[in-house]
Amino acid sequence: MLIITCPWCGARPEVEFRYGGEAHIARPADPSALTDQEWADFLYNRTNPKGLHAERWRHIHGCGRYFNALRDTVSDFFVTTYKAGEPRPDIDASSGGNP
Amino acid sequence: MVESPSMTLPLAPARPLTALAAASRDVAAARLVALGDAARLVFRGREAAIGPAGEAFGVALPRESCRFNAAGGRFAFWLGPDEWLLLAPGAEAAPIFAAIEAATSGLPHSLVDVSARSVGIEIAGERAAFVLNQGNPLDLSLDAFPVGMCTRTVFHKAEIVLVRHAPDVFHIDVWRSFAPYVWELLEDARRELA
Amino acid sequence: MTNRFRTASGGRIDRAAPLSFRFDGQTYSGFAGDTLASALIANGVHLIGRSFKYHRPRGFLSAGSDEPNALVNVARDAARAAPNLRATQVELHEGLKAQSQNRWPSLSFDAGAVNDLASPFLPSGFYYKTFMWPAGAWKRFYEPKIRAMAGLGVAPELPDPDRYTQNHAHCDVLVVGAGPAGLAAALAAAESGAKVILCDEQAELGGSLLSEISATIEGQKATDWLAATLANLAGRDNVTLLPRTTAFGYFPHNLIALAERVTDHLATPGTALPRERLWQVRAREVVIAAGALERPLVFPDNDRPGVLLADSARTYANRYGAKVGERAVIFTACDAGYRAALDLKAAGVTISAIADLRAEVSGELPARALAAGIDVRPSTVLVGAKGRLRVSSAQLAKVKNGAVGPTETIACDSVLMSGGFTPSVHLFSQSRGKLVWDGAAGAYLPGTSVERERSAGACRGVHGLQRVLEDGYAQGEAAAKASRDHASPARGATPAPATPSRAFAANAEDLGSAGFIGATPHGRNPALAKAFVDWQNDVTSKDILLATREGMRSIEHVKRYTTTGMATDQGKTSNMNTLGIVSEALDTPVPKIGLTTFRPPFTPTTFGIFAGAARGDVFDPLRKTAIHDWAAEHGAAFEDVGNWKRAHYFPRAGEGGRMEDMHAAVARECKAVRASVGMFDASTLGKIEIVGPDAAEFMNRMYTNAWAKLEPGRLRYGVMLREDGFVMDDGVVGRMAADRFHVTTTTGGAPRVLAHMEDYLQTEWPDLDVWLTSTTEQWSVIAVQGPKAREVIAPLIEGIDLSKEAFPHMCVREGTILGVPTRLFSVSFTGELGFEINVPSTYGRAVWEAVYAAGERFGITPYGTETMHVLRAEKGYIIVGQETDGTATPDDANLGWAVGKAKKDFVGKRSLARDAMSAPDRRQLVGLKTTDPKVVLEEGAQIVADPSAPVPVPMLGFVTSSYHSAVLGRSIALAMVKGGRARIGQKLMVPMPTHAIEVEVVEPVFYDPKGERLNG
Amino acid sequence: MQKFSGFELFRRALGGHKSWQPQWRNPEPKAEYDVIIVGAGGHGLAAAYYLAKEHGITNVAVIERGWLGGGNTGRNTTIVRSNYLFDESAALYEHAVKLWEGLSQDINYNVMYSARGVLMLAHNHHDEISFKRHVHANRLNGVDNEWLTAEQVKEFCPPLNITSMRYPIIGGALQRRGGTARHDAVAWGFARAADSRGVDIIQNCEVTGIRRNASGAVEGVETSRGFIRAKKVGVSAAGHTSVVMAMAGLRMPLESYPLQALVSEPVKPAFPTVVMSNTIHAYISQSDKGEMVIGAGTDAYTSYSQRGALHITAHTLDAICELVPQFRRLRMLRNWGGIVDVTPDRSPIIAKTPVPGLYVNCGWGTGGFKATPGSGHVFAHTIARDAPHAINAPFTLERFRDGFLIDEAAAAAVAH
Repeated sequence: MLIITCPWCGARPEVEFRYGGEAHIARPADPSALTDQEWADFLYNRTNPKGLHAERWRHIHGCGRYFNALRDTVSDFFVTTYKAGEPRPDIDASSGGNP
Repeated sequence: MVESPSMTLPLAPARPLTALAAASRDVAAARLVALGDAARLVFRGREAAIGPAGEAFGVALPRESCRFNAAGGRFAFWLGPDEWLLLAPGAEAAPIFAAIEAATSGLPHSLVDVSARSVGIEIAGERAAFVLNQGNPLDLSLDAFPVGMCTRTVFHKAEIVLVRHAPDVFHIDVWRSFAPYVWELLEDARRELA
Repeated sequence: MTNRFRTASGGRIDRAAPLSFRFDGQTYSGFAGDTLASALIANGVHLIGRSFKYHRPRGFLSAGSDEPNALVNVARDAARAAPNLRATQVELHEGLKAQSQNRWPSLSFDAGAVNDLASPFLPSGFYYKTFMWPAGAWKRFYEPKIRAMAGLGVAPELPDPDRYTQNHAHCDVLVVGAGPAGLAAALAAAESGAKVILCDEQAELGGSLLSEISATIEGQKATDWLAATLANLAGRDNVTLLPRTTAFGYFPHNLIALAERVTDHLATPGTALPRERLWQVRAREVVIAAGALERPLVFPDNDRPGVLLADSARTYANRYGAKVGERAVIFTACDAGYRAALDLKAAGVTISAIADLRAEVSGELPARALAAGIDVRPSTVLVGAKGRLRVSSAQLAKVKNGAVGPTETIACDSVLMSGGFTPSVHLFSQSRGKLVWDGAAGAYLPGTSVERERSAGACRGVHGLQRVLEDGYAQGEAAAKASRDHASPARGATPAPATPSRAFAANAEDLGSAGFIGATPHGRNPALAKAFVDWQNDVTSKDILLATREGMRSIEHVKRYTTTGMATDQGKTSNMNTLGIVSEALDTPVPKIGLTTFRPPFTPTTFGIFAGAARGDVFDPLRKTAIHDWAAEHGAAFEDVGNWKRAHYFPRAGEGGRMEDMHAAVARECKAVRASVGMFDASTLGKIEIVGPDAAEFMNRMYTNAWAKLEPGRLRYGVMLREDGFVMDDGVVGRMAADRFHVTTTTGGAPRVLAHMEDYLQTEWPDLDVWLTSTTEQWSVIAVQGPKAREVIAPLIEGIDLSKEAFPHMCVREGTILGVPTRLFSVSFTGELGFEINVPSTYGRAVWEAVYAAGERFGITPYGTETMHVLRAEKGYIIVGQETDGTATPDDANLGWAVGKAKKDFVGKRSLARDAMSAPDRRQLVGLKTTDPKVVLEEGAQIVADPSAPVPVPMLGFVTSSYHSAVLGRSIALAMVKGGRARIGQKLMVPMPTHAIEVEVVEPVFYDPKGERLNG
Repeated sequence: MQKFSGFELFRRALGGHKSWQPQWRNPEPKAEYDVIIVGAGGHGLAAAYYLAKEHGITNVAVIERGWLGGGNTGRNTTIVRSNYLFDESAALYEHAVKLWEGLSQDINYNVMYSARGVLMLAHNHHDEISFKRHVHANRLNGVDNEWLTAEQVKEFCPPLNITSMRYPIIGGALQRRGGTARHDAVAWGFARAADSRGVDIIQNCEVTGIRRNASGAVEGVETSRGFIRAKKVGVSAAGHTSVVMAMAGLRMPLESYPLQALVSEPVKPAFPTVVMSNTIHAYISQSDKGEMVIGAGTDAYTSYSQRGALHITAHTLDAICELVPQFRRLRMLRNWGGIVDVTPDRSPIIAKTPVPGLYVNCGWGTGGFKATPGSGHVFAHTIARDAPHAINAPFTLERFRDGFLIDEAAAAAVAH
């Protein structure tokens, strides 16, 4: 059970959260303008990196907020968490596991 | 507890924990009490509405995460950055609802009466935290979960709102259909206590 | 019986508290403080089990949790039988009953031992090479034989009546292991004010100190220091001591799982306490002080009962006052053999000889052995041992330049061996720390930490009591400091301290790090000698050599091919020797071979503690509506729908007092609704209150329908799609005010829909001024349906004009019912005039009863979900999840009308534009009528054009819902059929295993197709 | 290849088993191969075997980062069945089951295919309709599967608790030809059989890049042991597929999740079949060694850590103890995790890719073991002919663009 630092509630156990998949995949403003391939990229294609992953979590059994996290998918350690709408922090995995 | 507003109606209210509470064993180290009816409102809103809503309710809405304010027997629990649970034990929801709506008219917000959605349970005694920790993974030491803290969290497979009123006094607010499940598991956790 | 092999005095057993116990039906006696193993040894019993494959007689190998042989079944009663318990860990209590395993008919005469004779033909992996002919014989013949042979104990056959609980705990410093290092660590952390948990798998805290008779610490006897230290720790509020508690798993972010055995050691445990407790400890810092495990030596016949680890024999003597025999031969590669020899000699055991693998024997312990007159033989190996059920002699031989000389046989009743000590790095490895090979220590040691953890003492290669204590203290102090510096355990580790912070005066023998890894030379015909590496799984050094010969070069391949290290001790005694043998065979240094992964649990862990209290009615939340109890009191049968129990139907006593079956009850209920009026508890429907100035805009984006023009006071049926264009949920939505919607969802879909909405609102459209609040449990929903519905409720309602004109179909009004505030919907899922009365749940039952009373004069009939399903199917109303299956578009489900074509966008719209979504052969919702009206199709049955077509038979679709309609007097069905709407009027077939049923494709509305009854 | 048989075993026993040769070689990589398979799991080794056997392509290397069979092949719970709903899936998995049935003899390695039955439990009406839909569709597709009443479930698997539980069992779907196989033997057997036909299995060799020529076609792979040339590269890398495909510049419709499994201590035969419950999320069978082999769904978040959370294991075991309450006193012996690559529709991708010469076999999610021989067989066909076999033709990458999904999960798992 991971410890996840909710930007509002602080460090809380994983069972209070719901994973939300890869972050920073904004819904296109005008989906009808997209080709099928572009739409499929949005719907289905994922980076799925081995290493640092920007991902969404929701503190569903807490404050209810969606937020984003940078997590190393090899160690499962979080590098940082940040509020939805904020840009991905410019750090890499080697900066260590200190949120 | 407090007199129920139901007494003014011709119909009898029914609550999910009545039978379980009646059959419950008294354990001094972790007493269990089914709390009485209360007005419960969920307030959500943009910044401008927050102050007036608290004023109308009579309790300022706390801005600090996971904390509650109390005044005049009423409570405002922070549940999220734009979400508060307003609790007025023994009160009717309708006049409170009207008062807050009047105070926040024209300001973007949402107010919903959820008085019947959940029920309250008090668990009190020196082993209360031990009993809660059998189904709840939070650190319930006073450093990590001080008096005055409240939060949504889990108890086994149910969602609850957990509140600490005193070092040995916790309240749980739980949706009514989950209440027997939570109660029975609290009872199970108390079995080893004298 | 007498304890013939008890020492005269000493040990930590309570000689004033004799206990009686049974093993394999025979009664023995022991003392409080004994384990089953020590008590049996005191009674001279060494034959304790049979091995897995060859059924060889086996005795005790160790005195701890690494024991591979001494597995027994312990049963308080028939329902409380636990197989495979280690006798070395089973605490004796009065009346304990234990049985040996894996033998028939008896432990001393076991028919399965024929395998031992056949062992030349059963090398590792033999089963991969044979049993292949004839094809099919594996399943019918060979596998059942092998399965019957395999397995050790017998699984319990009755449900376990005992309770298991779970506890979440937090601390600053968790110390795993209460030997000298762990005690010192706990002491240091506790003294600095940290909140400490100290756990140890044994019944008593103290670890190796419990076996000390001569060591001193701070001028006291080690055991006295132990008692004082434990008293010190126990007296502190900030310390929790957990004996009988195994740290079995290290999970991410410093979550350590502990298994506490609460009652197994009690003669009469009572019912208040759980049998075992799972502790999930979130520690800011962890100190692993797990000690080291003694390694066996791999020599021929090393599995005879009576051959055991030297330090374990010392523990039996010193701690339990039990002598492993009268005459012992010792085979050692380190000083542990000498220490054991001296202590056993002091206990009255004759030490016939010490064979030392090393050529150079020097140091204090060997010197004391020589001084004590013990026959010490350097450069000597054991090349065999005799004695089938108990060792009777050992064969010794000199080794010179690798050559084994002539053998000498020495009579004995026990052989003690020591290959040195392997640091117990299991938990460190589980924490994902990298192990580093230390050539000097001849061991893998903890390298860089990943978690906030540090090792202390023997488990990181520190030896010598004084250094171990000092290391433990330093690590404990550093852990406490680190726990103050960092708030969250979800971060990486800080380095271990280099220098001790406190000096301990301790006097004890230092065994150093000497030892041997691999198989010792024996010079015998390798085909005939069996030198065991993994006792329980019967893996010999030959098997490992065979694996390497067959190309298994990775240690994982060797392990899996031979099964070495895969027994219930998970390689605690075998892993290092396997590595040594592979290293030699491949002529590759040990660190190049690699290491198998250490996986949780450290020792086998009871399923019950993982399940905890989750069983029966509290396995999952059992949700009941406010009206549930009324339904139960009125005889309802219930069905599970998600977490909810819903009234399925209400059987009544029919003629002759017989209860109706479901079909009779449902037929009656359906007719009542169509003819007069029925009532239904719809409270489980999900409800969401959507409030805010942008509520309508949000609805527009989330649902396929258009909402802007829906007037307050009106209802609309809404359809929600996933972004991939498939139907996700549906429900009736009421507009309560310009900025307030009362949304309903399916019963099972409620949490999913709310989460889906929150996702879009929070992450895609945070600018919208709208908020979502679940009101599922706020409202009880009482559906009153049927031509008399209005007449039933009219007398109860105040503040709402119920006239047809003022309150037509699909409207919502607020008023009161018997004084209770209500949101009254004019809505129908039956096709009849209908209302849904929403009242606060607290009054759900009272209002239900009032409506029931008011409806009595119309014969109002409560009905359940089955009748609801029939009635809606007669009208062709779909149920999401039954007609749709996650692959249906709105058009597939005849809901094209609900899609706002003019809307520029809504969730799922773009996906509907893909080719596949408008393919001509998509399955579409249709009705089916069987040619024979009495035949009710099976739900899930497939639909074909030609049932006699060869396999694979082309399928056109399937039956989604099928019922007998009492009102129509015939069967009806809904189905999804390829190009279904164009097939209306066609005859198709529904093939069953024995016959095919002819059906006609029809419009999916069977009753009142014009909808005239909706308005009453 | 030395023949494996009871006679050979007997004969060589007389020589102390000294004359057994390595089951596969440990070759140095050649400079060039006709085909390189990335990943020496069951699927990759099977593809290499069938390339050699069925298509005569023997200049093949299987390149493996670690040791062969060390990924999901050696970590799964070994369930084999083919009672899938959709025609496309049924054809694919049934193809595999037919190969399983003769596999030991075909590759001369006892893979212990044990058709002891796979029983899927229904706990509610929704399960019942769903399973019956499967049963009917399977029958018409020539796949065995039958509906059992609750009483028949109990009769077929007596240890099961069917009544005194939170979600009583109301019936089940049984595929009698389903069962289990010995996972390591599958990897080793295919490795040995492929090796004997000339395939080089190169272990401890990590692919670090995919080299493409000016026109974009594959030229070979960069590895930790140097560049290896090949005009055709088949990626069969399971949880690491996204990582390998990214080397060719492709973003995949995949996410990699931890999947946990566990075994109990071995006990005498006490559980006769394979039982799965999707409703309470657990499955269980007993290995030939006597261990109860238990698994459940994936953990919640993507990860390459090869381990999962304690609470997931706890929920798996609370479900098992609910189904078989007498097993509460059994003990967990070993708990481990794998990395499973999951597609949006929970069906695999076995296909050509937009990169000429690059082929991919992935997305098996939690159920790839059962398909091992069939998957390898059609993947070999796809590589050899540069065109899919009829059986894997629907399992393209393009289906996600065009919407022709094969959504087994949606069809089975939507509750109402």
